[in-house]
Amino acid sequence: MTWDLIWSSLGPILLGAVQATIPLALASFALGLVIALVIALMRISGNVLLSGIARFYISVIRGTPLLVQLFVIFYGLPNIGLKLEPWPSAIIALSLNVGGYGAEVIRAAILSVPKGQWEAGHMIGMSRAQTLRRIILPQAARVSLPPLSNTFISLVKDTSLASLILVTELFRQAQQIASVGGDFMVLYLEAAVVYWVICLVLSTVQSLLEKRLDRYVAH
Amino acid sequence: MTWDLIWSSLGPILLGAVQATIPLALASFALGLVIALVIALMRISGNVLLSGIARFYISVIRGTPLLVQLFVIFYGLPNIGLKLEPWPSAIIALSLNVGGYGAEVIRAAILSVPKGQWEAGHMIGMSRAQTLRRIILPQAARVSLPPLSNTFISLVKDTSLASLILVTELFRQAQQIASVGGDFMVLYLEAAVVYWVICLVLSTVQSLLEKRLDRYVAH
Amino acid sequence: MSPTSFRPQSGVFQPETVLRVAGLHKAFGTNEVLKGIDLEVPRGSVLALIGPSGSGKTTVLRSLNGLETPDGGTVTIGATSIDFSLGVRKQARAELRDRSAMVFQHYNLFPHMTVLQNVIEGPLQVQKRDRAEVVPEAEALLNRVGLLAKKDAYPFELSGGQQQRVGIVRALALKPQLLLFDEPTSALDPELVGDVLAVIKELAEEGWTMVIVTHELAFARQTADQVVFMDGGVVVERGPASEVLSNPRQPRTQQFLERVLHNY
Amino acid sequence: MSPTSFRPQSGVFQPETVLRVAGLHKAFGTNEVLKGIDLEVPRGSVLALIGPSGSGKTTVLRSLNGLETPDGGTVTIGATSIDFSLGVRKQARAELRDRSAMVFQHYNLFPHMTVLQNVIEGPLQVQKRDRAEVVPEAEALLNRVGLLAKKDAYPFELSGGQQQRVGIVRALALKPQLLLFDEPTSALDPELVGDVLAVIKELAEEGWTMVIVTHELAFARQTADQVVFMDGGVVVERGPASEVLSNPRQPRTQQFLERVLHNY
Amino acid sequence: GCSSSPASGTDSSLSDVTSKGELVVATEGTYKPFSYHEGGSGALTGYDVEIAEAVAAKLGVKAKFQETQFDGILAGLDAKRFDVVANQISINPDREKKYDFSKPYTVSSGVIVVKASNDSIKSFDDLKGKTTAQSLTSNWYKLAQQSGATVQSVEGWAQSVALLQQDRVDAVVNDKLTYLDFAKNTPNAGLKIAAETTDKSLSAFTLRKGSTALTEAINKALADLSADGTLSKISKKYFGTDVSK
Ligand SMILES: Nc1ncnc2c1ncn2[C@@H]1O[C@H](COP(=O)(O)OP(=O)(O)OP(=O)(O)O)[C@@H](O)[C@H]1O
Ligand SMILES: Nc1ncnc2c1ncn2[C@@H]1O[C@H](COP(=O)(O)OP(=O)(O)OP(=O)(O)O)[C@@H](O)[C@H]1O
Ligand SMILES: [Mg+2]
Ligand SMILES: [Mg+2]
Repeated sequence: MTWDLIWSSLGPILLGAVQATIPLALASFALGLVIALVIALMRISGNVLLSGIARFYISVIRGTPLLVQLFVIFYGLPNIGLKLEPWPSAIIALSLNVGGYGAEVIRAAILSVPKGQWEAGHMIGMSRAQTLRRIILPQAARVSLPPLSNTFISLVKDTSLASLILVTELFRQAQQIASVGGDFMVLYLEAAVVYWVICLVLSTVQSLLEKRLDRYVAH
Repeated sequence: MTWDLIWSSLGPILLGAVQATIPLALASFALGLVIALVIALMRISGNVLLSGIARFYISVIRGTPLLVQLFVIFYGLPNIGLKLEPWPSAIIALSLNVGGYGAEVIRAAILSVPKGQWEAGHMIGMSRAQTLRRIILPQAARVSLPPLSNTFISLVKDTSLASLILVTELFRQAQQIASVGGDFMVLYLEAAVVYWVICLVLSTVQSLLEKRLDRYVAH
Repeated sequence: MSPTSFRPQSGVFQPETVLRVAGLHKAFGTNEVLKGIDLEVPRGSVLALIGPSGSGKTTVLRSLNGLETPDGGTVTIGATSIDFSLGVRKQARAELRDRSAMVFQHYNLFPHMTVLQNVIEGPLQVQKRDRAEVVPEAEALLNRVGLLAKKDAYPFELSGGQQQRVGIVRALALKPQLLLFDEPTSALDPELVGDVLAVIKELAEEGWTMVIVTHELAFARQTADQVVFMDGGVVVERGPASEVLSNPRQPRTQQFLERVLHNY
Repeated sequence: MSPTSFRPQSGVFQPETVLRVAGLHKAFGTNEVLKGIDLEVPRGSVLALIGPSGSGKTTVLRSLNGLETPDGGTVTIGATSIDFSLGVRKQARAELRDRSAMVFQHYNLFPHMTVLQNVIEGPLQVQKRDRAEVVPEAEALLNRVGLLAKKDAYPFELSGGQQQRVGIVRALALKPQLLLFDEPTSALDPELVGDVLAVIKELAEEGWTMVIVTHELAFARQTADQVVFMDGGVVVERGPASEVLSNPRQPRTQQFLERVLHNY
Repeated sequence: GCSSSPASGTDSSLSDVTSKGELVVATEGTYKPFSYHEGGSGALTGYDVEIAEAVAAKLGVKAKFQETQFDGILAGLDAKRFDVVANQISINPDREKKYDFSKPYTVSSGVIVVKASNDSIKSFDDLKGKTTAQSLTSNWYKLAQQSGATVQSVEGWAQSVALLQQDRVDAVVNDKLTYLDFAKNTPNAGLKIAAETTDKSLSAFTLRKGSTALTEAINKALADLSADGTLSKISKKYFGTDVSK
């Protein structure tokens, strides 16, 4: 009977993964990386105001529960006239979140590139922006890959919170099926296995990428 | 009226923080660090079996939702005759979680200590264990401080899941109050501010600690 | 290949003095590191800058290359002159930088680029020159230092001596009026030093104008026209290489030379 | 302070030869790095090991100190002898390690300990000696190299030359029968080299038995009794220092010496 | 899982409760007016809570309440962490396969709640093509779905209201009692009842399969409480009418 349940629920759960969890994670991560880069650059810019804003942003994002961030964006913003649909709300909240965590990762990676690389860039006549783009960031990319892939793995699991704002993803599917008959233990375990498989795939991709980028730091 | 609500609910929310959130986080973190250290050492030990177990542990912990882990420990284990009280269950689940994330941090920190330090330890006649304890770990401590403090900050917010297994912490208090008047937006924001303040305090402690430990890596 | 590509750039305006430094001052916080440095390097001549650690040699070079902003004094390279006491426009510093090129102690090659990419990055991306012209030039220069076969290798695949020769080629490819070397061999294994010094010596013979910070006194004696000994942020002694190195007049110079030569 | 503390440890069993190496082999994977090395160092004598980069010098030293496990050959230090072809017990390697002490190229001081703590860590934690005895001894040694005033400083507060002198004291405090130096000055600024070499030279004069890997040929000529030139994992030439360094018989030795001396 | 299968051998469900002197009752604690905290942070109270207390008293034991979310409530029952659930659990055939139910203590109907300005929904048939919000606990899920609505699960009533007020869903299908309580406390919410079900929903104490003795004892207690007017009194306190039958 339990096996029947697992089998019959696998379809909806995988559907939730494919239709919501994975696209939500991918979209939020892509957008989040852009935010993270911008915030990281603001943070290391000499400008007191910009770096102050970046610090505040990072502190708020990391210091408050994602659940509340989702709630504020979805249920709170309409009070000031900004009504976003569930998917945009989820992507915004999740990517702001990735932006906060990722900014610190990227900042640390940029700072880990030896100062001599900046100087060599300037020496051949590059501006600060040019050196950053062509010399520093490619090297920082390799350094930040492992922590960023951790951020991504967390993100995959965090997408489950999007169910609170009406996105029916993997975990919500499991919950709905479970609430009918009360088989929460079975369905949560099943959902956990699906998350685990997704994360295993991600880890494998990470290792492959790391190997490809390895020349960037081998010196 | 909203201010009245905020004011009157602040007491219970802070009580939840002081009676549950903070002690839960502290206990789980302390225990989690021990687990993390053991797993990290297993992972870098030459032993294929030990490092295999460690890898599997880390993969499962990081690849599955904490909610499910809590669920399994509290609601699942009684099915095989192991019935734990809410607090022990919460501390076990959370510290296993810290153990998984922390293990990778500690492992990276150990590996970041220059190989020459191991050799200098051996040169003065120390065994592997002695070198690890007296030479490597003190230096790894400084390196792992920032990522571990991130783990701790995440942990503080993750304690909110303990409400699922009957621990009335900060967030649960906010939920209870919100359920009466329906003001969940206000109360969630209030809870978020409390989390944020806790995290700010933690970050400050981290900076102070970093300064104290800085001589360990300045060379 | 044509040896032309190895020759210094010839501009329209050719003063006899390529580099002139006057009254250069620089402090880091309260630490006054340069206390008025004067230098003059004629076209095609080599100046060796020697002195104890912390005496300010690197700071001088970095100031010439616009990596450091002095608090006062003037630097003239070719047609560009900057008076740092007037407050410096970014533009002026960039111009200074364009006229000189530096070879670093730790090579500082770009680890994510091949040898060839390292060399052509500046000419292509900064000087916006034509790829069809830049690549053959770069290959010719690499060939000249014996590294054409390594053009598609990454820096980590090279020995230190090879990396430093790439560093030199990267600087040459910019066709600067002035070449700066900051202890170019001190990070190398002793047997690899020779190859790099030989390349530098050849450059000197071909007429490049150079300032070299070095502890290789035998090399300085052979290659440099002029030796300047700095200590504590001032020039203590200067003169023809053979004179300063063989018959130093100042006691500080004598003491320094003795220590570096480890006379047991 | 008593100069005694600076003297080598005298055991009960005192053979004339402190170190004997016979047929030492070591491969990393398929890369055969040592192809049968024989060495013999009498008590109180100094052997200088020279050779090009990658020739296996460091691997020899590390094998003597138990940091590397050779595939074959025997190493005898004082009363301890290990035949590596028999497969090595951890115990035997630890014994070997206890009889020698090494000074590293990059010092490898413990950055989280003060100078004094660095020196007494081995005697206290490993040799389980009495603190009341160890500390004065350590202080005497530090005084000897001119660093007693720095005993409470952390390594990062010291110059490279000072750090390396602490590295030497750390090794001496272990009272080993054999001192090993792996290019002890090659990471130092040229003017700081002298101080460190002077300390090593004094140790030689006081009768310590030492093996020194170095590129400082002038120093080797003055200090070493015996010079061994290695290349490609074999001993190419050996003999009295002045002979090998001044009149090398093997072409490979001649070539190497030429390169290191950069004869322009 | 297997934990739901009836315990083989003797049924100790009642004797366990009497011997430890307490009836462990699981409830959400955030479900007004059935199970909530007085004033938000005061003592646990509510319709279900008081009835559970009365039943426990009849059994001669104390009621000990454990609060958690709906998923934890049922999983905890499986894990023998609770003896009984008092949280307006509606009886349905799926749940009856897995759990034992007492006699119902709440008889209520479902209502469609819409914004006061909404005139397009007047019956369940009108839900076709509309979006409704629905909490996981409730039994109206199927009804709305069968009427052709897209059903969104939400965590509780408060969010359902927010979704309605923000025009994010067209209707909420919920227990009538919940709505009435809400309307009493929040008269200006701008919501109204658009339709009511003809079917009644029956809520009861939920027990592990095989807790026959305890179920019977609770049934007897409920019958006694009904007879002596206690149920009716509690019901009137919360709803103004008797919803216990
Ligand atoms: N960025 C900086 N901030 C603060 N002080 C600096 C900085 N760069 C150099 N200094 C100080 O300036 C002084 C001169 O340094 P500089 O590197 O020019 O000496 P140097 O002659 O090149 O020495 P070395 O032979 O060790 O390279 C030193 O005391 C150094 O500590
Ligand atoms: N741990 C290791 N794994 C693999 N190969 C190694 C290892 N250590 C040394 N080798 C190789 O062994 C050879 C000898 O190295 P070794 O360090 O002994 O040379 P060396 O004479 O000390 O050179 P140098 O003057 O550069 O210090 C080199 O080819 C080196 O790449
Ligand atoms: Mg310098
Ligand atoms: Mg070596």
